[in-house]
Amino acid sequence: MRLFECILLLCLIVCAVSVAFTRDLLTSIIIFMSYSLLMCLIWMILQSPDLAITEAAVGAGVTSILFFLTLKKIRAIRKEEQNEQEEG
Amino acid sequence: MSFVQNFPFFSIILAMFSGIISSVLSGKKARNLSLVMIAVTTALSAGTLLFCLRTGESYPYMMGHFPAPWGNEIRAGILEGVTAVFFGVVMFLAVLGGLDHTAEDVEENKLNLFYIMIDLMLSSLLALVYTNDLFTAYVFVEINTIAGCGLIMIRQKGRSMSAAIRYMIMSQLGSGLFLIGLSILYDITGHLLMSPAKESVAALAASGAYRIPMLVIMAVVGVGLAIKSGLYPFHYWIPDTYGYATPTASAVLSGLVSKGYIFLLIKIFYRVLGYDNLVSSQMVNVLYVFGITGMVMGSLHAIHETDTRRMTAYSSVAQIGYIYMGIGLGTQYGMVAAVFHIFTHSATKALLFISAVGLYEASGDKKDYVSLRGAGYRNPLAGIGFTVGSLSMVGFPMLSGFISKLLFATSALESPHKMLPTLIVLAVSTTLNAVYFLRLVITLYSRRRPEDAPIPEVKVRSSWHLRLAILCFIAVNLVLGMWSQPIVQAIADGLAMFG
Amino acid sequence: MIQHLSLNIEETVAVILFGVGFTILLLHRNLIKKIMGMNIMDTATYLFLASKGYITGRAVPIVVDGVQEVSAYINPVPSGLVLTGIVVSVSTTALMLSLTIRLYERYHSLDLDEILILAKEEEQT
Amino acid sequence: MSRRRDNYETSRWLRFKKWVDGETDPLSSGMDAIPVVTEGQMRERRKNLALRKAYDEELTRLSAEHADKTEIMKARGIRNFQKFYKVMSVILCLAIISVLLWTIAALPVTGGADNPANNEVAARYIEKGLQETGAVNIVTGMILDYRAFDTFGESCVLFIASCCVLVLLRLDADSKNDNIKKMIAESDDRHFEPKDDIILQKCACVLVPVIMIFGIYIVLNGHLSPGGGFSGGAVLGSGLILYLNAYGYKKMSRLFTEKVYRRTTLCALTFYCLAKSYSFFTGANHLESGIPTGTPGAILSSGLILPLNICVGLVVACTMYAFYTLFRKGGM
Repeated sequence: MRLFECILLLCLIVCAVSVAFTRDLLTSIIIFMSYSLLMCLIWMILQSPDLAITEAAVGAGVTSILFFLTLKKIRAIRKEEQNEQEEG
Repeated sequence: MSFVQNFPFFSIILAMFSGIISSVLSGKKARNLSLVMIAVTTALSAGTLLFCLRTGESYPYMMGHFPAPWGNEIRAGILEGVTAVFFGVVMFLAVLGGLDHTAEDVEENKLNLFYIMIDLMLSSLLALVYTNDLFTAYVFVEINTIAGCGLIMIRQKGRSMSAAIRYMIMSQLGSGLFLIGLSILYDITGHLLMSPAKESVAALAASGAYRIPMLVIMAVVGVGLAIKSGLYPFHYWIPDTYGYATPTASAVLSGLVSKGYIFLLIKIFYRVLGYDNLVSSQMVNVLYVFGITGMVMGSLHAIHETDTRRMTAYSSVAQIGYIYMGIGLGTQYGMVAAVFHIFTHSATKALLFISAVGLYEASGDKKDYVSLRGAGYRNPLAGIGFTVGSLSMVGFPMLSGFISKLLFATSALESPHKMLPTLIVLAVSTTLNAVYFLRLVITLYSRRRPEDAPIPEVKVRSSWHLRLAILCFIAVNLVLGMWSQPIVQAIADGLAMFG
Repeated sequence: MIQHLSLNIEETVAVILFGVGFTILLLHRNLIKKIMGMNIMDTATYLFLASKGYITGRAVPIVVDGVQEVSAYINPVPSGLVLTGIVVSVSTTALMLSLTIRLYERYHSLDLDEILILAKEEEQT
Repeated sequence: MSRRRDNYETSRWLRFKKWVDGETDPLSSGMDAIPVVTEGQMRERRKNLALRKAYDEELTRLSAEHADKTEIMKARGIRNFQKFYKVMSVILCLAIISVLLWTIAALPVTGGADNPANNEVAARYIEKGLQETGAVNIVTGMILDYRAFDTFGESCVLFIASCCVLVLLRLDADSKNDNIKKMIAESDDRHFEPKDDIILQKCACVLVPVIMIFGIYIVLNGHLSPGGGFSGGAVLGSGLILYLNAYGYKKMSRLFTEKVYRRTTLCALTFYCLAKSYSFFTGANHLESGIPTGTPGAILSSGLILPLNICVGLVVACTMYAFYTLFRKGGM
């Protein structure tokens, strides 16, 4: 169990650092989502199921959805701008 | 338990409740509700203050059925009462003075949201003033931050939105540091309420255990709240934030929000970490150095500015430097001076921001020096208000700024090592203040030149709320300047109760 | 020191994550990355706090079969605090993301430095 | 008799006077006029920025291909600045980490039963929590009864954040401004995706009821099992979002409009506020609250905790859904 926990914690650090250094935003959002899921497992190990449920619903669920939406919105704006440029 | 003792709790809950109700009201009704609520809250705080003055001691108030180490708790005393009354008055006048501009800057069907933010801002300020629990403080610091961000970006111009996101980023850094300090403190004491935590901290300090964590807690909490209140090296968000928000928001943010954090910091120093521990660990000297650097650098930046609102904002950086210098002096008297300067600065800065509104009205909404030339003739009351505020900042006798400078100087005499630098920096900073404030005052009262841009040379009468607000702010400044003795006494008594 | 750190492995990791998150929030130029950094910093603090309540070999603080011994359960306080904290962090995330969208609509950029320059230029017109 | 100064134009007095009049800046001499930037120039600049970005990307690609990248790097000052940024960030990161590591090396070991954090406070929550709050889940009992003021503050944080998002992203249909109308038309991003996707609809048909029931279960059993108002509300909110994605706004508007959102939030928060005020008031004045705690373990037990959980659940579900729709199209 202890070993499993150590592996999870190591994965957390890897995820956090790779969020900082990934170029593509979509990739980094997905990495961030997996970061939240790992955190959720760690909270299960730390005997706090309340936190695990909340993290799964909020961190991995709602927060990621909001990030995806923002990205989608930004891409839509970018697309519109390109269309305008092509027309003009 | 007498009924008056419930008043702090009532004022916090009332402010929150009116915020919640405002979400379904129309803009005008929300505005009226907000004004009434602020007035009632101030009256309740005044009741608390009178009660504490009469009994002469502070009392804890349980939030729930469980006593101190288990349940939440708030605590009311003289200093809390004075601060709450003062915050209420400044908030009321700031909202009153900016009414017209708020209606202009905010879209009509979002007006009620603006007043929700004002209401929750007041409730969080009151909670920060009264709270006796560290985690409650964290939660209300967050409310304060988000409400502040809302107040900035409600004027949906590009500049104010970029200022808002910058403010948010800096505040989040501050909150993160504050929270990690809190976690370490919880780890070594096991308490979140201030009074039991203080006992544990005192026991730890006596036994010499956990010396490193204590030092880090002091540093991290201090830096976190300093970032949030805009102490000099962390001040980059201030000019944009104060300069481009709607006038009410500028007055509230510069006058109250940063002061709320400083009050919390003082409270944590006294109630949890122990001021003696701070002095012996040299933490105060760090704050002192930051403070005096801020005093000089803020004024230098202010001279550099051509936009009057940004200039006023940079002068805030300098004034916050004064407050941290007072905290950093490491004496009881220095702390009294710092608390008095909190009041001085919030009254004066709010006066400056609000009366500047009248001047812009008379100058075609331009904010640079050239357009403001002669504005003092076009809107006489606003000109007088701005002049009084400037003189108070410079330290003219009879006004509040003079008293706080006097207090700083006398308290500097008590600490032998810091006396000379303090006095020198005070003198330099006062001169710099005089340079940029009096320059603006001269501009206001100099005749226009023919080559200036054409602005109708008519007298502008501001609406009655703006005039009333300016008059009241001038009165508050005069009261602080001329009847300072009882207030200083109350602050000293209140600080004695803090420990 | 190293030995102590290996015993405190959760805190060690939490502190490393805090540093990473803090740095991303302060110094990364992309706004979305900044917001992610803020989230990482917050969760790191929560991990730190939650590991303070953990006690080896004890169970979840939900009363089973009427057992109410202190020696049976872990410390419930940090869990409660973290629960409150998560709400705060999701609120600020939503707020900052919506600000990002509005800024992108206006300036077509996610780079904060660039946005600040563009905003300044726009003001001067 | 004083010497006549013929260089009055450059004298200090004139410069001082000019500065007093607000014409020049004493610290940066020579800047006397503010450059005027028109909308066209703005656009030009934006384009330039975009071009520069493209150029930068090109450079990176090139530099990856060529071995002598240092020369290309040196040509661009901005590159150096970015490098400086990166170096700074790594240094800062390491500094913070080392200071905090130094701290935690001095802290008590994780998992120890005798740590200072496990003191009489936690002991009382565990030993008497069941009797005093009636909640089997001690964490829920703690946040909704012992430390209820924090939790009330927390729901206010959520409330005010949703207000801020409303300010930023809500586009009002009855606005007179044409610009905003255009934005509303543009922001409906469902133009870009397939409508009425049959696979999604069938999946949602199965999943949404399950998700909803699970969310309601978490909310209602907050005092008995892990979970509570917040996590349950988030699950409910994601169920609503899935339904919206599968069936579109039209069907959703029968069930959930902005009016419903406002009223639900208002009622839930008002009830929360009043209930907690009552409990704080009676607690502080040492009055009996008169709210029965019921038999521990039953669904209808633990006094105010169950209704409060329901309130929080409603607020959170509505807020999450509102965040989604506001981000998506600026309205409900």
